[in-house]
Amino acid sequence: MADRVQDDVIRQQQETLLGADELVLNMGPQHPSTHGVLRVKLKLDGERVRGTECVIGYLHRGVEKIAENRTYQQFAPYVDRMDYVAAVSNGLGYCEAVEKLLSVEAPDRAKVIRTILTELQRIASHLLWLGTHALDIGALTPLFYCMREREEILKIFEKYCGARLTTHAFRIGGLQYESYDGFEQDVGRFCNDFERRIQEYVDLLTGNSIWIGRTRNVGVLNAADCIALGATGPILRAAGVKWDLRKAQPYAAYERYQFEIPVGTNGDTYDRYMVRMEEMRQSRLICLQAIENIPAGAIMGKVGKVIKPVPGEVYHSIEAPKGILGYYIVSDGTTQPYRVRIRPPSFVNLQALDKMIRGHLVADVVAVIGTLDIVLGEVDR
Amino acid sequence: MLDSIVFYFFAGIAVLSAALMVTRRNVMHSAVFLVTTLLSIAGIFLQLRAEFLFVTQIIVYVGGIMVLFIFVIMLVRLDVPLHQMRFRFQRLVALLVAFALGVEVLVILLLARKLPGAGLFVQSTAPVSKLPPNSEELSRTLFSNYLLPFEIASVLLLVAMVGAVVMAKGRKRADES
Amino acid sequence: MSPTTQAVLQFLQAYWVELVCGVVIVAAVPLVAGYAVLVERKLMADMQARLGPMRVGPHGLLQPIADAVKLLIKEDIIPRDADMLIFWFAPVISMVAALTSMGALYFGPAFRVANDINVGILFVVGVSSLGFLGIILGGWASNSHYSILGAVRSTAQLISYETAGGLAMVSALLLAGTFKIRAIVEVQSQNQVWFIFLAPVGFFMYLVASIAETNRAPFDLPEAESELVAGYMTEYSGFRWALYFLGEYANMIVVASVATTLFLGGWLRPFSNVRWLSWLDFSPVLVLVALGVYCLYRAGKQPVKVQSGFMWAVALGCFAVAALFLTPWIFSPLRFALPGLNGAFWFLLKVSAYIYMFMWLRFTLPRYRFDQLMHLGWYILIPLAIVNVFSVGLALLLEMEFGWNRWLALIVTTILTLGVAAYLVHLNDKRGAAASAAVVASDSYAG
Amino acid sequence: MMSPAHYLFLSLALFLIGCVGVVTRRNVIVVLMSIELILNAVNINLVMFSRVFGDVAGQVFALFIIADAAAEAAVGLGIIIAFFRNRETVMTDEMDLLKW
Repeated sequence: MADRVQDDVIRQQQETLLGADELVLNMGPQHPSTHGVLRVKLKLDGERVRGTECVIGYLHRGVEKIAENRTYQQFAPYVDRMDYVAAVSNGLGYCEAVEKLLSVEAPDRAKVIRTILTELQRIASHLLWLGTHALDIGALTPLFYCMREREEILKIFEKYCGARLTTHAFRIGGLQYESYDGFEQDVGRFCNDFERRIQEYVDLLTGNSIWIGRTRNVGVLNAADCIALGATGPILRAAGVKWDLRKAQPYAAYERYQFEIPVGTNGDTYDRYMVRMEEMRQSRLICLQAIENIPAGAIMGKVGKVIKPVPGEVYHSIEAPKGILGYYIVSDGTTQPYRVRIRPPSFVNLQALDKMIRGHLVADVVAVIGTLDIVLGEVDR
Repeated sequence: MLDSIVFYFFAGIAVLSAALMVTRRNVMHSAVFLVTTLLSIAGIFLQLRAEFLFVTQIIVYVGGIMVLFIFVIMLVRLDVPLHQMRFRFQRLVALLVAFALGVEVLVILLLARKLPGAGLFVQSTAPVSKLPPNSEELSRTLFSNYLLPFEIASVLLLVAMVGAVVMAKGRKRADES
Repeated sequence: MSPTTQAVLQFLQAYWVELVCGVVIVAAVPLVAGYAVLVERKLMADMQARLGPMRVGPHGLLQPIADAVKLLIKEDIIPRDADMLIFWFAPVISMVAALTSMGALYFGPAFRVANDINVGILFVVGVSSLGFLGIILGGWASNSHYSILGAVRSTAQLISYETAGGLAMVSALLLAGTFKIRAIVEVQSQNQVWFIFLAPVGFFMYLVASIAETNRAPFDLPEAESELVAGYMTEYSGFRWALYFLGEYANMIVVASVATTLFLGGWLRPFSNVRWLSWLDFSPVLVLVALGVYCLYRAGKQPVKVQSGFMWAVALGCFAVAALFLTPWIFSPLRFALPGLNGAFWFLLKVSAYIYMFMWLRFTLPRYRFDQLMHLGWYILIPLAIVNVFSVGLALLLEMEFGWNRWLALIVTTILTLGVAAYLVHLNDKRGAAASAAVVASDSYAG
Repeated sequence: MMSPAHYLFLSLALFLIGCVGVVTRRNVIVVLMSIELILNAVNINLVMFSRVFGDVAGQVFALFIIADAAAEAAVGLGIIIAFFRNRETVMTDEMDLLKW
């Protein structure tokens, strides 16, 4: 292995455009397209990328360590700050993990509302991804259309729990808030509009030859590589692996609803784009099915004011918008977790960056960072 | 009056920046000063009522050749020339040779009795208003009397293009072919 | 009176029109460029379902002035290792080149600086292309990797697309048979047809090449804000940055004017030879009055008194200019100014339409990648431009030597060119498929 | 126009400066640029005499020289790039091998 790396280095040195040293370009931590404070060191030969090195940790806040000094309820708002564009999904994963540790289950009504909100959050997360990804590739307009639709979702969140971004929408054991009057109508109206709106993005991008040229065969990651690198979510599905925890290990209320898992074939940037677009459509369908019939009943399960799980450990993972989000919680029988380990999808997916852009051009770097759909709050935690 | 102002203006800039071009150590500065020289020479062409050459000078020399030079200077990314002018001796020799050459040409010019130009065989210069339209006249001559040289020049450019591509492209990388 | 003063006076007497026009251009272009930015932002906002600048003045009408003031008083930062001389000088080159090239343009039959020079259109193109030197040198002098990448991209782009653009222009020049700007428009007037209809392929290629030459999206790779931060302008700030910006917009005006002159009939009114459409000569007045009335309508709706006052002022300004346009009709001794005024109106209208096209494309299309840009330039545009020159020449030959109808000849040859274009695109698609199968494409600078 | 002498002296000056550049500078790129300067000095003479004699042939020759200069620059810079790729230098006194 070491030999191969060394050979690689030597060959890279021989290959450079004019035999001069490689140009080392420091992309980030303050760069318009690294989506936060990611820093990528690029070794360039002309414009061709010969190697990359990711430098992360600029946003490290020690979320996992904080968990050890907070009670189970107190820690719940912290997970919202990881993937702050998909806070609801983070909360769902954490609440379900603790519920699993406590061996309680949320009531049906809570589960359905959780599902609706999580799917809306998936749409919102994908919309933000689509807008910024398109902006990275140079299409200015989709961003504003995406923001317009995302605004509608955020308004629903705001009406529901008072917060737009870091919602802390769920509680351990169920929900704190009953759904507000007109919740179903709001979601239904959004879903009905959204079908037409998504067509606008399709018109702007899907058939555009520049868009296809910029995304097709760029950042290819095949199924074997995905599995080897642990890449999950749309990246894995775009490579043709039909793996979605909502189907594979149903949680919340997903087993009640009909939906498809979109998969791609090549595992390139265009396929990931198509997969995410289709996921938005499927999420819309799930929401529509769910608001048809929200079961009545309690919204909070049998959980006491003081959460004190028996000593033990639990791992629970959900399909967050960006991939598999896992919580591993160890309890020592006190009110505070002994250890919380989080498996954030962005962090794991970011590993694939080097594999995906080696040999491509500088312009593809931003396209690939965009298509990975990373959030630095989650990468650095 | 206007004529002489224009001439001295352009000639002054041309000579000054040519001298700076040769003496600047930074290659990019040299290139910039050469651009200035070429532009002022274009001005001289205009003053001589050679409009087409004036534009050709700007488009081909400044817009083409000099851009190529600057491109290459950027590509070869030299650090500041460390031991430029290692042989002071050489500079001396060069100045001597140039001086000798200058004196030689001057003597030849002066031998042609009085100041040059006055001693040359000169028909009376046509006034500006009587000149035929420059680009029409030039193209007529170029495509009638000088058609063969024109074609040869185009072949020369083709050869140069192929040669430059072959030179600059280098060996094909083994793993990419 | 000393001889020097006399000479100066003589000079002024001979060239006062040119001087006045030159001063007007130098004074007006920054203002026009500033408002072009505002128009662009407003258009972008409209296409993106938002409002755009609204704060400074009614509907943001004073935004450009606020921007200019901000840029002027901003701290001037020069990187420590920058090459001072070139760093200072480069933005000036950009701006000066664009302004100088306007000197040879005709904005209407009367408004010009240089009297119809023999090589007019070549001068405009040649001098405006010097602006690239400013970009290249500025990128190099900044001593930053982003800047130098932007500069290198800019060089390669310039060399590729100047060629294509120049060859596209040749098709119109063949039809006109002259380099003189005034004469080109007069030929279009005599032929009673704009060259865009005679050489549509040439016009389209010039459109593409001129977008690339002015570094506008989708060819804005030298600045590519999402990849190279701001490309060659990364290290620039304050007024030096503003000079680059002005240079870019001035350059847009230049290429739009060249396209208008060559392909869109210059200052000619649409159907300038059709008698019963002569009422179109009143359209400047009509447009201005309509604009003024609209401003009055909006003035009532302004939330702040100052803003509605400003709207009133704009409306009155419109009416005043309309009255100015109307005076020659009423007051016959001023009739001679009429062609000049109307010509300028139509010319500027066409230029605006052309620039609108630029903006529209910018908001719609993603950005090309560098190798794709080179492929488009070298594998499609340049071969097609050469074929286009041949086919226009062939059409002229058929007309002059074999007595074909001009329209028939041009339609036949245009179809020929389009066939070649289709073949080139097909070839390129095939090459693209083959290249992407190998994933790693060939060296992008090999050209 | 001015008298021919003015142009002759201008072109002589540029020519000599170019010669000095060719001989003294070690950087091949600057040497190439000096050669361009020499060619331009010649062009001034050609155009001036074309104007003096009222014969456009001089300008035609100047045109050919510009074409030639373009060809020369392209090939010369190509050689420089090839050389730089192998030796990482563009200094004349380090170009001391015909082949390696």
